[in-house]
Amino acid sequence: MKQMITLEKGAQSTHHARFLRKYRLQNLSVWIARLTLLFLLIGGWEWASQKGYIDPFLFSSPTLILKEAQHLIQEGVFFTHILQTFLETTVGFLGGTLLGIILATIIWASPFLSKVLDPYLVVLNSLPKVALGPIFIVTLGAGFVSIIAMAIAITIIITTLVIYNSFQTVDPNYLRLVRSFGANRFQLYRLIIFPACIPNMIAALKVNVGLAWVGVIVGEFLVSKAGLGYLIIYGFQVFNLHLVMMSLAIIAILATLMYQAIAFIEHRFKHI
Amino acid sequence: MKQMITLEKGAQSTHHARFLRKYRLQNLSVWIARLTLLFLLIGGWEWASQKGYIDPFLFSSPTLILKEAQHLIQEGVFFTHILQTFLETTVGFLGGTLLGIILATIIWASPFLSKVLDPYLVVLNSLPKVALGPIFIVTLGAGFVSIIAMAIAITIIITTLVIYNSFQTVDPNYLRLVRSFGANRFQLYRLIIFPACIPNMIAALKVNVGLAWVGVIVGEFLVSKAGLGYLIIYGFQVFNLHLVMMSLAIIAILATLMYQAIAFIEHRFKHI
Amino acid sequence: MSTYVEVRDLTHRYWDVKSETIALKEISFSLKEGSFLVIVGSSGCGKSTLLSILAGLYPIHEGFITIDGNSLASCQKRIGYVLQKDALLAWRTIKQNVQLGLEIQGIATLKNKQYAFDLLDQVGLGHVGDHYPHQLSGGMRQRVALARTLAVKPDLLLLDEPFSALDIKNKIHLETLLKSIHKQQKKTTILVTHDLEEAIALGDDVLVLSGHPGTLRKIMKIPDSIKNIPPLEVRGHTLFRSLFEDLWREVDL
Amino acid sequence: MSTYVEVRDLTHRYWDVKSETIALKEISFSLKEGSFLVIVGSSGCGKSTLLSILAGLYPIHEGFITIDGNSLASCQKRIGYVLQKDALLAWRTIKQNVQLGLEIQGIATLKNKQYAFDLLDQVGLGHVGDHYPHQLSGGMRQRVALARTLAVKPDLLLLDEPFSALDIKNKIHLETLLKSIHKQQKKTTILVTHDLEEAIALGDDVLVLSGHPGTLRKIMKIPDSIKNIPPLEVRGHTLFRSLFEDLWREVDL
Amino acid sequence: QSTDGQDKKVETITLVEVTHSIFYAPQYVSKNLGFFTEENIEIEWVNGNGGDKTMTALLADQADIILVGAEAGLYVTARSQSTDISAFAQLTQTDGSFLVARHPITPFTWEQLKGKTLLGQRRGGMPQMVSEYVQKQNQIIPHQDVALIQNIDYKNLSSAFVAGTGDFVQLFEPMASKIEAQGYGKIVASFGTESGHLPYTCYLTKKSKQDPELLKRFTRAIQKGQSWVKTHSATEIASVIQEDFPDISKENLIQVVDRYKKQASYAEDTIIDEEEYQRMLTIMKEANELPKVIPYDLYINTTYAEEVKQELKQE
Ligand SMILES: Nc1ncnc2c1ncn2[C@@H]1O[C@H](COP(=O)(O)OP(=O)(O)OP(=O)(O)O)[C@@H](O)[C@H]1O
Ligand SMILES: Nc1ncnc2c1ncn2[C@@H]1O[C@H](COP(=O)(O)OP(=O)(O)OP(=O)(O)O)[C@@H](O)[C@H]1O
Ligand SMILES: [Mg+2]
Ligand SMILES: [Mg+2]
Repeated sequence: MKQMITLEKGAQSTHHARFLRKYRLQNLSVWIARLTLLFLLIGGWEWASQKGYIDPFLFSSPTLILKEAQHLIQEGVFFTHILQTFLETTVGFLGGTLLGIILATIIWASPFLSKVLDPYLVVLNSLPKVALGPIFIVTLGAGFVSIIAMAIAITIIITTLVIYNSFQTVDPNYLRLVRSFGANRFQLYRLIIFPACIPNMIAALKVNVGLAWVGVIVGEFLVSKAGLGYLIIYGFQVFNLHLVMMSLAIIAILATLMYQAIAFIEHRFKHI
Repeated sequence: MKQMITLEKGAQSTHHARFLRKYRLQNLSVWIARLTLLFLLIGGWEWASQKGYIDPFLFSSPTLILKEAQHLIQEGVFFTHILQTFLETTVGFLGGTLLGIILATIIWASPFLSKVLDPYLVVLNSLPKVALGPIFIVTLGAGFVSIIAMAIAITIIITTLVIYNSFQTVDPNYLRLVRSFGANRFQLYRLIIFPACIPNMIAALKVNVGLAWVGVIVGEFLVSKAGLGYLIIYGFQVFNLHLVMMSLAIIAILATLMYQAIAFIEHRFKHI
Repeated sequence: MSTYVEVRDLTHRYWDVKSETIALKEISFSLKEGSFLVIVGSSGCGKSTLLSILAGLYPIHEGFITIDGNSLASCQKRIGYVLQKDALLAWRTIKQNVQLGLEIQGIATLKNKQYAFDLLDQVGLGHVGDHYPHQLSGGMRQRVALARTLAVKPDLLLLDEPFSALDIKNKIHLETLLKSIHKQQKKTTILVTHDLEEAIALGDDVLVLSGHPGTLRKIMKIPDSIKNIPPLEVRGHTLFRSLFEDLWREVDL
Repeated sequence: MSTYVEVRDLTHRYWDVKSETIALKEISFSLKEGSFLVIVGSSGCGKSTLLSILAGLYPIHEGFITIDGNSLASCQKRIGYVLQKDALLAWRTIKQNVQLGLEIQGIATLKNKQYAFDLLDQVGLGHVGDHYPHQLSGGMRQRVALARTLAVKPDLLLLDEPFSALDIKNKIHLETLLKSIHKQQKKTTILVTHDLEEAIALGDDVLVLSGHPGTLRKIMKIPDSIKNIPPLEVRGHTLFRSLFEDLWREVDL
Repeated sequence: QSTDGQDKKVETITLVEVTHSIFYAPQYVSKNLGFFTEENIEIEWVNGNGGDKTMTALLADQADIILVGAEAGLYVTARSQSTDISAFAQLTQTDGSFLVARHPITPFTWEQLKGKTLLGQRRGGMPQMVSEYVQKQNQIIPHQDVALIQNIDYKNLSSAFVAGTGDFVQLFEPMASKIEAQGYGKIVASFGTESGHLPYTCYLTKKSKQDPELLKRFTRAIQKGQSWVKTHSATEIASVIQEDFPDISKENLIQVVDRYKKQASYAEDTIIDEEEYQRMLTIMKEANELPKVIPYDLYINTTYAEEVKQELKQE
C-alpha cells in the first residue's frame, strides 16, 4: 500500500492518480527492461567467456576488464590516463567550438567572403580529417598540441557550417524589427543573431563532444605518452586486449557523461 | 558591348537589366576570388617548396604529387586503388543509411523499445567508433567486410538517431488527419511518416558520406591490399610522402564530389 | 428530424506528471440530423478538445457520446475532420491528396475516385489536380482539404477553425461554399471558430463555451430568416447586429 | 494640419535572376500630420512592401517619399514599425524587450526606460515585466510589441497586420487600445490589414490597393460620426454596413 | 667512471623509440642502472608508435635521437635530396620476429610452408622483407609457394591469427610468447636466426644538429647497457627491466629475453658493420623496395661507436 501511494504521489484527482500510476509503472518497467538488458549483455558476455563460447583472450570479459582496471588503480596510473584524455578532449572540443563560432561570425560578417570560401568549406568538410594526423605531427610536434589539433580539426569545420547556417536561419522578423529601429550590423549580431543561436550552438556542442573524442583518440593513436588512446595502442602492442577493452569501456562511459552534461545544459536553456 | 549584353541577358526591364548586371558581375568576382585563392594556395605551395621555404620531402609539392599520380597511372594501378576505395565507401554509406532507416523504423514502431534502447543509443553514439576496428578484424576477418563494417559502424547510429528524430517531428497535423480517417500504424508510417522524412533522410545521407569516408579510410589503415587508405599507410611506411599527399588530395576531391552529388539530389527533392 | 449526435456529461482532462488540466467539464448537448452547429468560445476553452474527441482522436474517460444511437468508437469512419492547417501532403499532387482518405479506408475504387475528383471540381479546383500543394494559395488549399474530407462521404463533418488563416474575401467565399454544400448534402456539421460573425452566418445553432475548464455557457438559436441567405448578406441583415452583441457578451476574453 | 507623409509615383520591383516582380506601381498619396491611414487590399497586392519601404527596410528606386519635407533616409529613427509576428526576443524578459529600441538607438537613459515601462503599464502589462515572452498569450505579446515600438517615441507609426493572428475579443480589445493611444498622442499612423471591418473601425482614411502589380484603387474617407466611437460600437453603427459594402466591392479577391 | 666530469650540467635528450619492446632491453637496462645518469644525460622517452611517425619526429625536429629500423633512414635519404640523416649506433642486430605455427610441428622445415597461408607483416617494412628473404634462402618462392597475407596492421596481427586467419604468422615478442603460452600456436622458427646479422634497429640523428660530445656520451651509455646484458643472465636482465613492462609477467619476460639473447639479437656493441649493412641493402633490393643505393659512408657513422668501444676496453 505504501508503494501505491508513492506511485500516485502528487495526484490532483482520482483520474490523475490512475494516470500517474500507469505512467510511473510504465517508467518503472522501462527501467527494469534497461537494467535487464544491461545485465544480460554483461552477464552473457561473462558467461560465454567462462564457458568458452567466446575466447576471453580475444574478447576479454567483464571480470578480466575489472581486474585490469584494479591493477591500473593499484599502480596509481588509472586516473592519470583518464584525466589526460579527458583534459585533451575538453580543450579540443571547447577550442573547436569556440573557433567554429568565431569563424562563422567572420564569414557572416562578410557575405562576399562567405561566398568565396563556400567551396573550400565543403571540401574541408568532406575531407576525412583522421588522415591528416601525420601532417600535424610534422608541423606541431609529437605531443599534446598535435592531439588537440586533431580534435579541433575534426570539430571546427562542421561547427562553422552548422553555426553559420543557424545564423542564416534566424527568424527574419527579428532582423526586420531591429533594422527598423536603425540597428547597424554589429548590433544586429550582438542583439539578435548571437543570442538567437545560442541553443544551436549548444546543439553543435553536443555533436562536437563525440567528434572531439574521436579526434583525441585518433591523435593519441599517433602520438602519446599517456591517455586512453595510448592505452589502447599499448594494449595491442603487448597483446593485452583486456587493457584495450577496458579503455574502450571507459571512453564510452566518459563520452556518454559529457554528452549528457551538455544535453542537460541544452535542456536548461530551452526553459528560460 | 557584346559582354554587356550577356551580362544583362534575360532582363525584363532596364531596372532588371541593371540588377542582373550587378548580380552577375558580383558572381563573376566571387569566382575570380575563388580561383585566385586556389591559384595562390597551389602556386604558393609549389613556390615555397621550390624555394626551399618548406621541405618538399615532408610537405610534398603540387608538381611532385602530379608526378606521383602519373607514375601510378603508368603502372596501371591508379584507378584500381581509387575504384576500390570508392566502391567500399559507396557500399558502406548506402548500407549504413539503409540499416539506420530500418533501425529507426523498428524503434519508431515500438515506443517501449525506443525508451528502453534510448540510453544504449546515446552510449553507442558517443563511443568513438574508430577504436572498434580491431574487433571487426577479429570477428569479420581481415578483408573487404571489415572495412565496410567500419564504415557502417560509423554511420549507422547517427543515421538512426537523426531519422528517428525526424520521424518524431513530423507535423502532428498530418498525424491527426490520417488518424481521423482511421489509419492504422502501418498506414501512418507508409503514407505519412516515411514520405514526410525523405528530405531528412537525404540530409542524413549528406552527413553520412563524410562519415563513410572516415570509416573506409580508417578501415583501410587497419587492413587492406589496395585503396587510397592503403596507399597512405604504404606511403608512410616507405617514406613516400608524395604518395600520401596525392591520396589525400584524391580523397578530398572524391568526397567533395559525392557530397555535391547528394546536395544536388537534395535540391531536386525540395523542388517537387 | 431525429437526434443524431448526443453528448452527455462529457469531461476531459489532460494529464502530465506535474498536473492535471481540466479542458472540458460536464458538457451536454444534442444535435439533430442534418443540422449545422457552430461552437465559439475564447482561446483555450476547449473547443478543439471537444472536436478531437468527437473525431475519435482522444479516448472518452467521463461521460459518453453517441452518434445515431451507436457508440462513438464504432462510427470512426463515418466522421470527417477538417483542420485549421490544411495538412495537404506536400509530396502528393492535389488529386492524390484528395483520394488519401479513400486509400486509407481501402475504398479507392474507380467510382469513389471519380466522386472525389467531382468534389474537386465542385470546389472550383478541377483544373489544378496535377499541381502540388505549394503551388496553391491558402484559400485554394483549404478548399482541397474540404474536398478530401467530403470524399469519404462522412455522415458527420467536423471543422476546426477551417477559415481562420484566410483573408476576409477568401473566408467569405469559403463560408458561402460550405453553406451551399451543407444545404445540398444535408450533412450534420459541427464547426469551431472564434469569429462570431462567421458563427452567425453559418450556424443553425451557436454553442458558447466559456472559462477554464470549458463549460457550456449557452446555446443560441439562429433565426430562420437569417439561415437561408448567403454569409455575406447575413452580415448586413437587420437581426445580425443584435445577435452579434448577444454573442459578444457571452464570450469571455 | 499640414501634409506629413508624401508618397509620389512610387514603384517597387523585386528582382531575381529569372524574373522581375513589380509589387507596386506608381503609388501616390499624402497624409496629414496626426492622421490615421489604413491600407487594405487582397493578398499579395503589395501592402507589406509599401510599409517596408516606408520603414526604410528597402531602398527606393523609382518615385520618392518625404516625411515632413525631409527625405525618408534621414528620418529612419523617427519611424516605428510593428509586425504581424510580435517578434519578441525569446531570451529577454518583457521589460528587456520593451527597452530594445532604446538600446539600439543608444538612448536607454533612466528616463526613457521609465517611459517605456509606463507604456507597458498603459497597455495593461506592468505586472508581467519580469516574465518571458513564452509565458504570455498572443494578445499580450502583441501589446508588448506595440509598447516596444512606442517607447522610442516615433513620429510615424507603421503597423503591418498587427492583430490578424488574434481572436476576435483580443482583436477588438487591441483596436480599442490603439485607437485611444492615437487619439491621445496624435501620432501619424499607417496600418495595414486585410480585415475590412478593422479598417473602418480605425481609419480616418482607408486606402485600397489592388491587383498585380499593386496600384492605388481608391482612398475612402471615413465619416467623422464614426471616427470618434470605440471600434466595437463602430461595427454596430448605421453607416457601417454601407461603408463595408463599398470597401468590399473595391477589394478584389 | 665517466670520463667527462660529474660537475657538468645534465642535458636532456628527447628519444623517440619506434615502439616499446623487450627487443630493446639493453636501452632499458642503461636507463634503470643509471648509465645515462652517469653520462649526465636525462632521456625524455616518447613512444613513436611506428617507424613512419618516429622518423617524422626526427625530420620535424621533434626528436634529438630516434630508435628505429635502419631502413627508415634509407628511405628518407633515398627519396629526399638531403643526406642529413645518419645512423650512429645499433641496438639490435637481427630481425626480432618469429614464425608461429598454429599447431606444433617437430621437426620444422621451411618446406612445410608450401601450400599454406602465412600471415605476414606489412609491405615495405623490414620484417616483411626479411621474411621474404628468408623464404627465398630456403627455396620457397614468396606469393607462389606460400600464400602471404600482408594487409593487416601489425598491432592486430596476433588477434587476427588467434581469430583463425592463416596457418602461420610472423610475430614479434611478446606476442609470440603470449600466443604460445595461451596454446594458440607454437614458435617454430626465428627470422632473426635465419637472416643473419643486420643493422636492424639503430639510433638515428641529424648530422646538422648533432653534438659529437653528447652523442658520444649517449653511445657510451648504450654500450654499457649492451655489455651488461651480454654478461648477465636473462633472469637478471628481466628483473632490471620489469618496471618498464608492468603488463608482462616475470616468467614471460625472462623467456622472451632469453630467446632474444640466445639468438644474439641484442648487439654486443654499437658499431654498424659494413658487411651487415650490405646484407640489408641486398634484402631490400630483393624485395624491390630500395629506391636507390646509398653508400655506407653517407648514412652510417661509426666514429662514436668505435671510440667508445675503444675507451671502454681500455678501462
Ligand atoms: N495535449 C494537451 N496536453 C495538455 N493540455 C492541453 C493539451 N491540449 C490542450 N490543452 C489544454 O486544454 C485547454 C483547452 O485546449 P483547446 O486546444 O481545446 O482550446 P481551444 O478552445 O481550441 O483554443 P484555441 O481557440 O486557442 O484553439 C487549454 O487550457 C490547453 O492548454
Ligand atoms: N522578397 C521578395 N522577393 C520577390 N518577390 C516578393 C518579395 N516579397 C514580396 N514579393 C512579391 O511582391 C508582391 C507583393 O507582396 P507583399 O508581401 O507586399 O503583399 P501583401 O499585400 O503584404 O500580401 P499579404 O496580404 O499576403 O501579406 C507579391 O506578389 C509577392 O509575391
Ligand atoms: Mg483550437
Ligand atoms: Mg503582408
